[in-house]
Amino acid sequence: MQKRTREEMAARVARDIPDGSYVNLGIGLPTLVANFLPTDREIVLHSENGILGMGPAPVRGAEDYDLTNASKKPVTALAGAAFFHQADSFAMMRGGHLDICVLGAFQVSEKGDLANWHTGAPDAIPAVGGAMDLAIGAKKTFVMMEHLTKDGQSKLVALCSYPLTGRSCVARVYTDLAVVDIDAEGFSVIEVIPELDFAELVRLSGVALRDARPA
Amino acid sequence: MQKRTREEMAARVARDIPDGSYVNLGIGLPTLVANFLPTDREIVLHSENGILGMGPAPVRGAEDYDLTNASKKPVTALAGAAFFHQADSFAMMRGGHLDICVLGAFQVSEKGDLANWHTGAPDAIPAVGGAMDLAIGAKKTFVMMEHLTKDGQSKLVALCSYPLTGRSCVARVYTDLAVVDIDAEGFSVIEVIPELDFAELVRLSGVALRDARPA
Amino acid sequence: MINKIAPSIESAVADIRDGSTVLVGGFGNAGMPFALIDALIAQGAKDLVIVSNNAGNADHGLAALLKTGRVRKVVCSFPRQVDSWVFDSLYHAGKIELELVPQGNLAERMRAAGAGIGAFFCPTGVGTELAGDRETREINGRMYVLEYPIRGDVALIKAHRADRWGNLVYRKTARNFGPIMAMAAATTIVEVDEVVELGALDPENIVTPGIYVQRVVPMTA
Amino acid sequence: MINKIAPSIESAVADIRDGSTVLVGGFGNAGMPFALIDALIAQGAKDLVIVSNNAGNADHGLAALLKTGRVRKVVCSFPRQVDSWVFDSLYHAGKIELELVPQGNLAERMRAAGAGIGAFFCPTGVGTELAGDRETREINGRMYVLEYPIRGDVALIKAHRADRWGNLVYRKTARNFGPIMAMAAATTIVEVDEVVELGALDPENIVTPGIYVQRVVPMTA
Repeated sequence: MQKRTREEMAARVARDIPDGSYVNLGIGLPTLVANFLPTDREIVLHSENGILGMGPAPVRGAEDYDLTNASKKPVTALAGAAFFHQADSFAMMRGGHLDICVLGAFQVSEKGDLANWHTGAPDAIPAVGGAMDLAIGAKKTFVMMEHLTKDGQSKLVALCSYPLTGRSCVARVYTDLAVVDIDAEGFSVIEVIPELDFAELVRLSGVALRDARPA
Repeated sequence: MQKRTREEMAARVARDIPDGSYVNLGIGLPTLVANFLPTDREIVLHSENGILGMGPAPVRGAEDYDLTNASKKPVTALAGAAFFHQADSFAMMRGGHLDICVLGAFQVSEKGDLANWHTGAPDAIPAVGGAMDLAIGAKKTFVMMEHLTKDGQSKLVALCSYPLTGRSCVARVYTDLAVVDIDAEGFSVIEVIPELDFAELVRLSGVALRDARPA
Repeated sequence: MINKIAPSIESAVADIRDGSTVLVGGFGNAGMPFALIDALIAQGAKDLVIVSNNAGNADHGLAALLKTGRVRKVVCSFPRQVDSWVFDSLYHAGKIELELVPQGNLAERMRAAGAGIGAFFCPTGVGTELAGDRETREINGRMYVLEYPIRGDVALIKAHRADRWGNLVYRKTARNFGPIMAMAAATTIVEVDEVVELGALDPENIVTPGIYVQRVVPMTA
Repeated sequence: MINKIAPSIESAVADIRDGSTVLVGGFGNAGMPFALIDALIAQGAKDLVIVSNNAGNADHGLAALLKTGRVRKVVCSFPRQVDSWVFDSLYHAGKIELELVPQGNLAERMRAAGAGIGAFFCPTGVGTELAGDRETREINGRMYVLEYPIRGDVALIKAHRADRWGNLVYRKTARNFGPIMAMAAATTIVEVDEVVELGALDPENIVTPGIYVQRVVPMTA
């Protein structure tokens, strides 16, 4: 079984982002999606530190450390970009104006609960940033993550064991094995990678999954 | 007895506005204060429709109807002026950033309650604008009004009979007869016009007044 | 490609439905979207709730819309003006409903709608009849009234310049309610003096980012 | 005459008292007021509460201030970073208190302080441990948590240009928390790349009006 690579996952997410969307790509894995946005679509990227219309990393030597993304890495501003302060930036997110945000996750529950900010380990220093605002703010919250932890535990769960980032907020999960929608009835699989059959996906996931793949 | 004219009242208020103050002058009588601000002081005028650093009326022919004051009359912008939207403008007021606002009034009570937006007459169309925001927002709210109504009723009252604009918000009242501070103990007169003795002021006012004039 | 420039003003307002709540920009005439209001009159939607600072001046703009009898209710801070005769006569005839809101509450309630705030404790209006029977609370020794967001189905606003992404800049105090109405409405329609190339507006100076704008109608067309 | 340009950076921070709540601008290093922080370190105030998005990077700026041991508590959204070793070791040693606040709540709570809002029902953090035991309420079918303003005794921020009235413009994403911290603090002190003549900043483009600024420290002096 050939799992999807990080790049293949990113490309798969990118395919589902319509022309004209306002999108926030969370730190970590989701950042990769920017590299795969179809060039025939105009998609406006939001970064919560205060920019709409964020462009790619600058060429070497052209870095401006007053123009960074949420990971504090230098970026560029496209024609049409706008800068704004933090309350205005989060108003965009919390007010439901972003079409899509893509977040990484530790766990997603069948109710759409998201856990991605804290492992809950007693000695870990917690850090949340804009994750909780993003999770509940966008019109659609997509999650992009490996399907299983390093030791084979499913990250799709009946109930999150890690501290929550947001409740009932995830609309769709893209993993290295499948694409899974979440609605009132729980997980519903709309795509599985080749070479993996549905029964095996269910076994690996250890949660109830409906088969909603197009015939 | 020579009552203070409207201009004299305005000049008297202007005298009490320190250099460097941020000030909102309400519509009506308080607008006159702008004409009497001492020229050796730099005072920044706020108008709630979205400007700090408002200047005087333009010369004839130079009117710009995109640059108006709260009375919708053309004004100018001084060097150092800034424009902003309504939520930002009222944040300045409600957040306690203005040093002084000067408002007209129908009545002021000994507790500092202000009535200036509505006579309560059943057929009158009520209109409030920014009066309630101004009344409670500035660090100090000054009132500027005639001491008596046209039929001789005192506008300083024990309890307002007109609908309130704000509670316990007036710090000082400038009338055509006196200057009156308001504190926890009620009205305290700090100035009376010449030719009017204190007893007569009390009689005209019909409320308890302390004599707090400098010896 | 993103192109929010509407093909015509008629198309820009075509889908405004009967019963809509319409946020209308302007402080008096400054920032009033006259062309969009005329287009709305021609379009014919009725039973409207209008949220605006004033209730119309003279016989044009908002006053002309009121005169059609298609406005059920006005939510505003200052209806009574020397030239508000259209509103005045409708009001006295009992033909229009008025909800009077202090100007700062009007602004902050629309901003709250745009920013996802569920409700807020507000210092303005405490102890006045405009607080009605709303919930009050003492916080840190000060009294507040609980105020709720005002959302619009549509906002009609005026700006100075726009690009095809819908980024806006305004002109002087005509900015007034434009930026917050754009945040608070599901569909924001803007009339502008001029459309400029994408990138011509300095990203430092954009007042309303295009995310809040759905349709732009140039007045130079 | 209004002249907010401070005679020296030392004089600008001289009256910051022990026990103050200090809002410190910046998102990582962008917008971080390094010179003002160094001046605060030299000034010596202790027992401080710092409100900032992060808890310091490497050994300079906010990290250097933490290292002095004069910070009692940090209120921030994202302390843990690859180069936050100063905070990390203080935290693990139990020598500093942390209040973790979602970034949007941090921003909105400071904005609320500046705007006179007593408290607000906030959509972020509902059902998470960061909501703690705060009051919750369902409004229009959605759950909210009640959040309170964050006020500063002092804000230390960085801007790009200022005039003698304290009007400010920023540079790109270094704007971040500057404008809202300026609103939320009793005394706002700004370091700027450049001071320009009064009137040189276009009134359409001023981001922080001078009313929110008490002292300006030019870095070019």
